[in-house]
Amino acid sequence: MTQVLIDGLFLGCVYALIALGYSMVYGIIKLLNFAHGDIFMFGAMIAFTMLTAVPGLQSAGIVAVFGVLILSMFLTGGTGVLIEAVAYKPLRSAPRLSLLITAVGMSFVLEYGVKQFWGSKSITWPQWAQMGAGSIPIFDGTITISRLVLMAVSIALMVGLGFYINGTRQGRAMRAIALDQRASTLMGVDVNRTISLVFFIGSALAGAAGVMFGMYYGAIGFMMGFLLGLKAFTAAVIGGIGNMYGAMLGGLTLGLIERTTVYFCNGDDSWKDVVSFGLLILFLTLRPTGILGDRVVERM
Amino acid sequence: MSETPRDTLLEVRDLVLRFGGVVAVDGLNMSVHAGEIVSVIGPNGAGKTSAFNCISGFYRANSGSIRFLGQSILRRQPSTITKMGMARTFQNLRLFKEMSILDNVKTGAHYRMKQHWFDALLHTPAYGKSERECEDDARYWLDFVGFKGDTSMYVTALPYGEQRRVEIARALMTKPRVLMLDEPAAGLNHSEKQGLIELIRRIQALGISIVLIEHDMGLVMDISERIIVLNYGKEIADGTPDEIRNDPLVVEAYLGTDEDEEDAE
Amino acid sequence: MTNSWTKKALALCAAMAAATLSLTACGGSSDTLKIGMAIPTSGENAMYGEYMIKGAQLAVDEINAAGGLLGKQLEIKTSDSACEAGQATSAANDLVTEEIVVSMGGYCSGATLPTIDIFSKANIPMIIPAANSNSLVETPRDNVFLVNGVGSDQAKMGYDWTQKNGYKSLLVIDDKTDYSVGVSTYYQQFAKEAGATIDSISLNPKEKDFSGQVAEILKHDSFYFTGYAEAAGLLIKQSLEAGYSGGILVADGSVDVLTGSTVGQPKASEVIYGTFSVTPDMIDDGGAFISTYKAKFGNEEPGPYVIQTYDSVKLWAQAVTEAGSVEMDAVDAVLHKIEYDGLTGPISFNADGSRKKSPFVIVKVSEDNTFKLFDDMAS
Amino acid sequence: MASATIAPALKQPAWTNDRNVLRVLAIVFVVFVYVLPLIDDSTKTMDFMTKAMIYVFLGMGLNVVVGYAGLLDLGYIAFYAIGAYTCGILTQAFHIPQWAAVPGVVVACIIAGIIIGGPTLRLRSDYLAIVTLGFGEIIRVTARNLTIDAPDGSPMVRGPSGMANIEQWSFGGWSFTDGLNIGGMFIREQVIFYYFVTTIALVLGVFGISRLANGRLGRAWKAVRDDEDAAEAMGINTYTTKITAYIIGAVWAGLAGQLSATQQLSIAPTSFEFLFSALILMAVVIGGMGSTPGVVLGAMFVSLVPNLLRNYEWAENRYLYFGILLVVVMLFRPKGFWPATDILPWSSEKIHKWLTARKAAKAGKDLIATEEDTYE
Repeated sequence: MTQVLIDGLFLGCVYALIALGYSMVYGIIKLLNFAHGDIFMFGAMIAFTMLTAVPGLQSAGIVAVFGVLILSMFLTGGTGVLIEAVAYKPLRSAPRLSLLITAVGMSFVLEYGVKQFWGSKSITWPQWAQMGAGSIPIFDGTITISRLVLMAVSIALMVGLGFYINGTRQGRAMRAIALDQRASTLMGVDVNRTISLVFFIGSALAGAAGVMFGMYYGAIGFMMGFLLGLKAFTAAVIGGIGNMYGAMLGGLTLGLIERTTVYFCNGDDSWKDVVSFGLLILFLTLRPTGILGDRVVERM
Repeated sequence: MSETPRDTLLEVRDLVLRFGGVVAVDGLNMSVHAGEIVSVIGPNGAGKTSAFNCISGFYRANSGSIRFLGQSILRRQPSTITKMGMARTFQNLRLFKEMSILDNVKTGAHYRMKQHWFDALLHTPAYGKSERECEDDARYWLDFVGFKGDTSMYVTALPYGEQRRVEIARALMTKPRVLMLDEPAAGLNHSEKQGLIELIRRIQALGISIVLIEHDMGLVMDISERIIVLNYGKEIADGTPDEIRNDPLVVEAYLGTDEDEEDAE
Repeated sequence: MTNSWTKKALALCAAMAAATLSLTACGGSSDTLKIGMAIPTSGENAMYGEYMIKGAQLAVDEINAAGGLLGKQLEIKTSDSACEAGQATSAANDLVTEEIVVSMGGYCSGATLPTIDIFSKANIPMIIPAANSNSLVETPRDNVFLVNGVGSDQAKMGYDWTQKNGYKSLLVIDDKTDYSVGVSTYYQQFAKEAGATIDSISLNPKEKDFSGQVAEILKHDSFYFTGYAEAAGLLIKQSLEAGYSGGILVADGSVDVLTGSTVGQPKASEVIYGTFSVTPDMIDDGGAFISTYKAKFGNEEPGPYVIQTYDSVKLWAQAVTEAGSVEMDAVDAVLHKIEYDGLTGPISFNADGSRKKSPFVIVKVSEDNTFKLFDDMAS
Repeated sequence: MASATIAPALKQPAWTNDRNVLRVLAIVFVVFVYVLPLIDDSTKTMDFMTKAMIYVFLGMGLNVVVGYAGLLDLGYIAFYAIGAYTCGILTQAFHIPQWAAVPGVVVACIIAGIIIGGPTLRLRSDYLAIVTLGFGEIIRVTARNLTIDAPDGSPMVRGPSGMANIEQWSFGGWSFTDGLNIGGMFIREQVIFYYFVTTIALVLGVFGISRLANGRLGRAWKAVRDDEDAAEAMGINTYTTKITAYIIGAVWAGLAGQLSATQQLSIAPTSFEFLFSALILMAVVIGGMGSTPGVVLGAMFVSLVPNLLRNYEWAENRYLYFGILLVVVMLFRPKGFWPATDILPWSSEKIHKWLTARKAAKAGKDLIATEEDTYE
């Protein structure tokens, strides 16, 4: 049974990392960034290209892999900022509907743009860049070192983000904009720069999740962002959209729930997605602000 | 007029509304009688619009009672309250931007139109009749409020004053017994204000009682039969314009220390 | 005023009608015999579509070089089915309008099924090189012929292999696609008839994390995965990581370089077996075929279903020469009785159009991740 | 300034009145659509046009939800799937003709619309978008795993293989497959089906929905879309208005699903991906949200263009171009190609003025328009 928990926690970490991006972007400009799942996939693609294109990287082993992880986080972050500047900023005052539809358009552009360059077939992560397969037994389950390392990295990223948001000046600016954009401008907060910063951080985290996903599972494809993005959004909503710790909690909860459903249908995971989306609809109707989200009174 | 002038249509008892820690409305008591023009005044943040939104069903009051035509409307949907005969306009002019002026006003008649979706689909006689009636009604009220332009234009094409009149016409389309106007004079120039006063009088002549939230003292003193003054969510005065003009409490609430008279104009 | 307007509008329509009429008049029947192929050229399965076109092109070039068929040259017309029913019916109707005389397409069974009705109504015989789900031959039609072995033959071969290796508790995993569920149901049938214990689960090919399935695999001493290569690689890799050491068998959908490369060498070439129909390198004069293939398409290995499509074109050509015309009924009659010795072995058809004795063999992943012949289970 | 004889007011020629031009375009479109099979009834044209008409029907249904009521629905294809499966199951399990299955499809879609719309329509539009997306995925996964046997035991719904041999439309013994003989001309099944779908798409889809939109309900939808609070204050119960829009959208999609199931005579779960919900949404958005001619053109564009270019090399990544088109439209022309607020995407009056100005400039000599310059 512990194996199910370990698998759940690992999957939860991947969901949480992506969900953070959703929550941050939603918190600040109330936009559901449909393209966020695809930014996760884009991060994996960039890292893959770097790993295969740069000759001699193989010799550097693990150090190179983490170097590529950091670099692709920056590049994916940059892509996120670019997308925000090109597609979302001009529409900031437009009605909600057009902003959402642009996000759907951007997710198509990312998915089928990547398909154009990286092809439609599944791509195998270079062997040497995949984490070692050694494993440590815990109770009656086993956890491979690679999962342990990846979970440690994701938790470190999440905790780091927590300090950043609550501790630093830009963090405070982000929280201010989330509450009232116009008031923050009056207080001298450069709204555009901060929003770009939020997109940068959100996309960088999704990029990290993408690289880790490639490292562990060893296969990436142009469509992997769609389903995982949807699941990550479900996690963000369950935890409390707009709330950082909510995204983390939501991610872990969803990961565990999915793994336990599969365990109880003994391995048959055809109904797993139905359970996750059922959960999403349940939360959105009964408690739209999620577990940690505070009930916000909608003023006229 | 069916009701005697003194018949109370709307009665608010100890209304309390809280947003988290902030008490917006603190035990408000007020009433509106048939065919009467009542103004609600008070400094900014006195809770006028909050009370207004409570009465029209947009906010859920924490406690107290609101009775309209003898029924409690505390927990009712705004659309039900409108059907019962209480229409309202908005402080910052909320017309339907992507609809023509005529359609804007026609939506006012939505709840009383005898037209099902299959009537529209099959263009049955009922459809034709109800549309014609609704259109005539709309044109009547547009004419009533003095709108002369082309009604097929979009509302955004109109100057501010005209848009105000269309919003009032739209509210009148719902055949209200009580019409609540939220700062109708805001942003109007002097001549438009005179037109507004004359319009409000004509509306009252139809037997519709009017509740007015307004900052323009001149207009308030000129037109209201009764004035209720709010401060920090409580009513501190309720009487005729003359009583209010000299009530020390009101002067102090508005102007703070003792100022000379003409400031109050 | 308006009635003058309606007159003007109708005049405009008449003019437009005349214009388009002249356009379509120039169609006419050209002098080539057109072979239609409704196959995926977009989406995840685009690669398999391209392999099938190459196989057909090889056969067509050979026939044209030898003077064509009934005095006419052959020409291939393709239309994208994208493995989806809606697109497939559009592709079929597109090809019917192109006046094709035979349909040589069909990779995904789900997309091929609705095209059968369209081609039959247009009196066009269908020789399907790849799609092999039993639902294709369920409603009896005499113009449908499956060159690729039907699910039951492959499942039988898979079951024989498990018995040969003495595996006791069996597991079959499908990926909820039409073809893979077909093979899985037959596999379970053979196992139950023989009284063996067998469980069956499925996975979602879009998913990447199969820890649920791996937990089930660990409870069995062998598993047979009937889905496509993308999921096969991940499933095998994760079960090996979890310490699984039992038998690993994949169906022909996963017999692809991707399976081995995802699992990674040297592990892949030790443990992964597959059931597959014959490939060029397995047949005796295969070398010649492979060299002509490489000469034409650059030195890439001939992928899956190349020789099945090659055989289909050659088979059809022989049937047409025997029948003396491309007429559907004549060609069907010949095809039902035909005994053709193709690259994929002797080809003859049952009454319902499925292939009689379809040769499946056991293949194994080699060092370069391609599947090589391991055991033809002849013994 | 010397008083020059001012030309009598130039009488506007009839073609500059936008509403007339629109009426003419509508007549041209309807006549073209009905005359087409006489011109070219090849299987390719018939198939492409029938699919285009089904898309028009779907587009008009979604137009109610997105265009008029302003509710972003990203799982619209789910009702299309419910319509297809319901008609398939009803006709095969109870052996009833297709037309008898129509009420069943309508009821199934109403129930589905209420189940999904009910609890979620109180949410803000972006939550609703995600819930409908989730619902679409739930229906897709359920369709893939659904296995139902007919009462007589033979497999009917076979999970991933969907359903086969769906019954064609038949009215009292005569079915489309028998074809029709009119004045010596034999009309084959595909053409009859094309006329059948076109008539439904035009009558129920185009004219039906635009009539609904001009009636009382349509105004309520638009009011709710423009400003929910103001609509509520005008006595419009926004909740029931949104639910009605959602249910009408669902029923229209269900009927379109039945039409497409009877066109293909089989149903496969792979045709109900999120991609197709996005395609219909694109048709409405690119055409013009809330504008009937815009949605009709948008739907035809989204379904005909990929079909006509299906064999070109670069057609393979058409969805990349659709994605880019969507973003560009939202940035530069958010109201779409044919905005709902205009009668025509161009202003005939401006064209007329431009033409007269050019003509006058070319004439050059006499700036004062003389008598003969006035137009008929």
